[in-house]
Amino acid sequence: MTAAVTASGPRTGRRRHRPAPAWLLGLIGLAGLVAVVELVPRAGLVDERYLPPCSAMLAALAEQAGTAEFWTALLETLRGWAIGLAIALVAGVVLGIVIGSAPLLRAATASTIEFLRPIPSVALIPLAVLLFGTDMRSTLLLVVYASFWQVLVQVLYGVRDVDPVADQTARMYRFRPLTRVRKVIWPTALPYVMTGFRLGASVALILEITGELIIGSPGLGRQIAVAQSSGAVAPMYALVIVVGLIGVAVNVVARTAERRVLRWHPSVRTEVA
Amino acid sequence: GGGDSSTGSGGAQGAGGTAKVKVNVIPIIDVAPIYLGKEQGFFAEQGLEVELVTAQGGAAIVPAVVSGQVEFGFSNLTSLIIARSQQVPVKVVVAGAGSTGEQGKDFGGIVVKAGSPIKSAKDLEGKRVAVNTLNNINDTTVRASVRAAGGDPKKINFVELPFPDMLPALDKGTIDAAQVVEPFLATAVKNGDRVIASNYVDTAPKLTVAAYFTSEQLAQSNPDLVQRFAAAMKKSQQYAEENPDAVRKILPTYTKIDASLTESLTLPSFPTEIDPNSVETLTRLAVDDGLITTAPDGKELLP
Amino acid sequence: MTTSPVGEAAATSTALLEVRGLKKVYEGRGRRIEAVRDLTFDVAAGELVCIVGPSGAGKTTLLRCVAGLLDATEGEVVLEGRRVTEPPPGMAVVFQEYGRSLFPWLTVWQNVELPLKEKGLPKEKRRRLVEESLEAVGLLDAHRAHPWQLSGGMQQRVAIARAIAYEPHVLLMDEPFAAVDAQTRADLEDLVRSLWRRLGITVLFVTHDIDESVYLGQRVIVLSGPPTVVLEQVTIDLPDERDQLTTRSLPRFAELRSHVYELIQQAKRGHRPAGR
Amino acid sequence: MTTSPVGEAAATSTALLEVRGLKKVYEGRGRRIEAVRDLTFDVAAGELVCIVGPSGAGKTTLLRCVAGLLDATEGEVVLEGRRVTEPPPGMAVVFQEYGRSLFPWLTVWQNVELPLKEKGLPKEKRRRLVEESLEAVGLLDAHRAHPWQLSGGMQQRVAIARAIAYEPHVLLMDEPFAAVDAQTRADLEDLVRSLWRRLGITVLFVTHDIDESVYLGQRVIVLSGPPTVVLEQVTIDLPDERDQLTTRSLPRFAELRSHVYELIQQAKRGHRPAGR
Amino acid sequence: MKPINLAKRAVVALALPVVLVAIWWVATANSTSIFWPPLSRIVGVFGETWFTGRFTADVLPSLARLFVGYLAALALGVAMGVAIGSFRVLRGLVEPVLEFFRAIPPPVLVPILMLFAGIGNEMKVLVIVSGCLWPVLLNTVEGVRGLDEVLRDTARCYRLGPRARLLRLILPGASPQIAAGARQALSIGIILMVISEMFAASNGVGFTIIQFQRSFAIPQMWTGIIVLGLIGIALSVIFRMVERRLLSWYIGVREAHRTEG
Ligand SMILES: Nc1ncnc2c1ncn2[C@@H]1O[C@H](COP(=O)(O)OP(=O)(O)OP(=O)(O)O)[C@@H](O)[C@H]1O
Ligand SMILES: Nc1ncnc2c1ncn2[C@@H]1O[C@H](COP(=O)(O)OP(=O)(O)OP(=O)(O)O)[C@@H](O)[C@H]1O
Ligand SMILES: [Mg+2]
Ligand SMILES: [Mg+2]
Repeated sequence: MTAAVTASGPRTGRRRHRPAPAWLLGLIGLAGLVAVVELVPRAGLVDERYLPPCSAMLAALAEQAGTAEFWTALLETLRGWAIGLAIALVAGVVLGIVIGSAPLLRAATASTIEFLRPIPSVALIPLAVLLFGTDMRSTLLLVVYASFWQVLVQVLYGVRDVDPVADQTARMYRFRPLTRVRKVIWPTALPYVMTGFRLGASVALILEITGELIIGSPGLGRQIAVAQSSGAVAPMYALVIVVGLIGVAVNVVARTAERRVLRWHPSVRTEVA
Repeated sequence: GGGDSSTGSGGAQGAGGTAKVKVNVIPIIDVAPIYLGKEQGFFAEQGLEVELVTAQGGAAIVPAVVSGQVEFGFSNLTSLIIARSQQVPVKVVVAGAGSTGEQGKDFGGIVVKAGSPIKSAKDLEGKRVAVNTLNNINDTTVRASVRAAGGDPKKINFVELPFPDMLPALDKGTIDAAQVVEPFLATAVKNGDRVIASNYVDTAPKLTVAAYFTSEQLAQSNPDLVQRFAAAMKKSQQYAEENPDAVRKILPTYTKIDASLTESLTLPSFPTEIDPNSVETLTRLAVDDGLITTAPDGKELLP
Repeated sequence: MTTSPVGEAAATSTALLEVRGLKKVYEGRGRRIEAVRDLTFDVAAGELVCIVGPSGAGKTTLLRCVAGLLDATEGEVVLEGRRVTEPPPGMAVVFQEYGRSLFPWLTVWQNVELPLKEKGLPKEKRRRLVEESLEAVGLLDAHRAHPWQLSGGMQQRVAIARAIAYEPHVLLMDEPFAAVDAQTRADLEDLVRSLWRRLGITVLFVTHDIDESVYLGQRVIVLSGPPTVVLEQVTIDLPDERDQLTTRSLPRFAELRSHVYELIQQAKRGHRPAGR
Repeated sequence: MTTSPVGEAAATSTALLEVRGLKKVYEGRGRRIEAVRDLTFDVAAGELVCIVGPSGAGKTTLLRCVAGLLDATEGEVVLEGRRVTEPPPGMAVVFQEYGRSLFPWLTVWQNVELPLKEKGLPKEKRRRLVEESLEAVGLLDAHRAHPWQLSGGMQQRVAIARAIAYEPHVLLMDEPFAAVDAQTRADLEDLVRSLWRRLGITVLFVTHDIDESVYLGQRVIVLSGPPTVVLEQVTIDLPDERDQLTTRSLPRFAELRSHVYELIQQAKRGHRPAGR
Repeated sequence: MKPINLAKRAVVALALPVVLVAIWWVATANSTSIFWPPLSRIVGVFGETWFTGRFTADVLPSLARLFVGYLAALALGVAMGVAIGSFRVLRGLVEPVLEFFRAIPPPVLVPILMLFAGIGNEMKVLVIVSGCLWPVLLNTVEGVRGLDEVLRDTARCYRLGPRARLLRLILPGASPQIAAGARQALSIGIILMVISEMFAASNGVGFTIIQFQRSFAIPQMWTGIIVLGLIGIALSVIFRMVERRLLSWYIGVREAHRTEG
């Protein structure tokens, strides 16, 4: 019944050589992907015209990277994504904690949440455009709508995970509601929130791109749309690579943050120890 | 000073300065004239400062225009006919793009693989044919082609695929034929695919395919603006029609069409007037093919 | 005999805590356990009462009900004249599951300090209290560690430090010294007694160590096996001034000790007071 | 005196378990704790050795190293001539964190049965073993409950039942009776001794209860405070036939008991063997 | 006691939806915007839209694809998640690659999938899998990583074999978090069901909605959205029932110490 006394260390000393650092492994993995994407078209498994080899994509990427247009598009995308994600995160966490810690509220909102969650953002596009036209707010609406649910559900499950003894301790010492949230519920839910952040971040990115692509608000998505309708395959994939790399970067950030804020959690402490 | 193409500062036009208008377009060859017109200063002449916003299709463009978020939009005529028949208050302003009217030398057509047994539109019976949007201009015109070739259009299996994905699917054999437009048509030809019919040509001579439109509300509240836009647009269309090289040159500025392709592209025609005949044909086709139940009043739709 | 059972009706007006006909039935998924059948006793203000009973007798259940963390099936708990329905102010509990009651995301220091912050104590006073209590349990050195970096006994001492730093009026302790060595245990026993005498707090102390219950308490409540009732209340008539060596070697201590031991053995054999 | 410290070099060939120069340093984020400095001792096959030491001395750390769950910083653990790098077969451990070592998704019965299934025992034998061991700890009635429906002491007994049902050669127990009442504790002590005698297993038993260590063990290893070394190994020269009443009242028992107590007090005061 | 409880629960569950529907009804009652038709009109066309053959022709095929795709994603996500969560080197190797794919929007991903899987049902199922996978995978990885160390040590000590470790330790231990992922995946699955039907489809709820949208049959489009929402509610009810069964121990632990009543 006690908290961990020892970090179980299956990996601490037995393997005397240090395990390869995560970034190196990651690079090896990505190199593998590059190799596959290079070889599959070259080996003729798919037609080069429709899935060009990686080198061609990278060449197209290098070409685009020389244009100012690309960089403004990238910035637009990142800006819309960041704002949307931030709104969704804050709203998801706040509402998740409020709803999650009040069983009555939870029961009352359950069906509404389940009704709204599966409504695809694409179906909302006309409405978004109706409200905000083709500027970034339309896309923002879609981004927030889609990623909000991801965060919310994670937080709801995270709040449920609070250890009953810890919860009783908090009640015993008559913690104020806000303290309970900050010192008991929040840390417990944090691993779930981190996953929510990672899920929400990619969904937000996806919707940002999709929104730009369909609505035409400025950003990489619009560039992709242009490339698609121009039949420019390699430049299109070049842009997709950029989108994918944003995803990878977000994950690096999330993992770094996790090692800091979840030091105390078994998932981190057993690995760092 | 009508020659001043930069943003006309105070008093270039009598009507109280420059009006800003947003136009929602699709980044395809069809809208080259508006880019040209902007470049040539035709809009500035009319005291208009146009901002071109690209979008992927009607799902975003029609609501944007109807709600007044943008002043004008670009769309194919069938979509507008359908919208009108559902009481969506859209109003055509000026023609956008049209068929060249030359069989086999149009900007859109039905392609099959080189070795395909399909020789004519009639052979499409029972085959899978890709169009970019079901129940819209492309499948109705393909049906028209089939009818013209003496086939039964009901026997076609239409498959909806985005244009960029048609040629890979054709290659793979998941579809038998595809209705494509430029630049995919030129790509297909380059790949060795065969054009078996020009569906727009088969539908009507010099079919007007697409147009610029606005909302009824704007047309009523600011007819002058609409008028000026139409005037500038017509001049642009004319200019584009007369200067195909200028069209080819402007393409890379707003599309990513491969430079090696631009020369071999077949450009659409850029009519200045809407062919009422085309509208009537497309409306009839829409009704016949069950896209709409009641034909909209042509007067409401057309300027 | 040497014991003086306190009558059930002895609800004097000086009682701080009254437990009246407490019954708790756990129900859930095909299992119905009558953990506590009928408990009735009083605790006067400033009293130190120990509770002993066989494993699974319902001591923890009782403590949870007293703390207002668990609703009784029947009966009631009255503290200072008011019925307990939620944790009352000024009460601290050391849980049997000490490890789980520490917050792993906080350091030892923060764990002890947090309730004081909630009480609204000024910073300086908090610092002093935390330091003193950690010092008292011998963990000042480890104050920067996280609970999961500590041994079982150390964790338990952190939980104790947290409770005593809180300066409660009523202190509930559920086998608080189970995980510490004999010497530390003796020290902590003396710590609790000195705190109790100095601050005049009321203590309810659950333990399995019979010597400990006799050494610490003014009264020992012995519970029967489940379904649980009070088997006997043993008044500990040892001098108030106690210390490990002399008190434990008193003949009276041995008498009381063997009496309680006797009772526990009876309880384990299923003996119950007449009519229950 | 009555003790015979076993020399460090006494690595007889009959030793089942050899702990050689064991050192464990916990390192992590600005906190470096030398939990165990240098432990060297042997345990012969079929021996019952108790380990006592102040809270935080590193007993749990030692046990985890012996069990192959934790890698030592220096030194080694050799079991049956082979260096321990992962949990060896035929070993059972009762963890100090008994509550956390039970699978909450399994019932009591399933918890006890699972390791037997893994051992590949036939169904009938499993049933018998589970039943016997649950019976032995007095929990047969509760076999359908889940661990979190049990009291602390009951959970601990489930963990014990699981270990004894496993019929290990080597049994490691980390304060296994901390949460049970005095009578149950006595019963369980006798259970362990009878198992040990009947099956000839080797037992390493960590406890804080000095009486218990003397009553149970053939030898008591007393650890110093951290950084930990062996303070003394006390051979318990009581007759092998022990029972709660007579053995505990032997004068020799009292002697040994107070000697060990003395050592613990020394350890807590920071006393260390010369030169360490 | 029991019926009153039931009634109370029903009131709690229905209050908010009723209020929201009422607001919707009143707010759009006099709406002239064709994109915001009055709710009365939407309700009016609901029956004729969905109960004249569309239910079997569109809803059921969609649900079938969703079902297959969702279960496949669940199996794949849990399997990969357990592997990735258990082996740190594996995680280091594949995580960036997975993150890369995770960020690619379906409208871009689908064409690539079509290159390999054609345009039939397989493609649509694959699209659903490609979206549902991530929440399950990520949550499984984190659930496996966050397993209690004492439990893990217990399993090692008693030398549980790989099979028992998986079935008796890892999966149950991670199951609360896997459930969170599975819950997420459910609604994502519905969304991707719609998106997959934007490509090369000839039936399905999503296909129907998109057709309505394109042909400006706005009230009908709204009925489609309502259908999606109702599917969402229905599936979540089923999900909760399954979850309550499978996670009864977990819910028990959480409720064991809570004050009842
Ligand atoms: N959450 C629960 N659900 C069901 N039964 C429970 C629960 N908690 C406790 N019980 C049962 O209630 C009885 C009393 O438990 P309790 O924890 O109060 O005993 P205890 O006296 O504290 O025992 P110990 O000395 O072993 O800690 C036991 O039989 C136990 O199985
Ligand atoms: N995971 C860990 N990380 C860092 N330090 C640890 C860890 N586990 C134990 N320690 C430290 O190692 C020392 C010995 O701990 P250990 O748990 O072995 O003591 P113990 O003898 O079992 O004590 P107790 O009797 O209180 O259970 C303590 O100072 C503790 O703080
Ligand atoms: Mg208890
Ligand atoms: Mg320990």
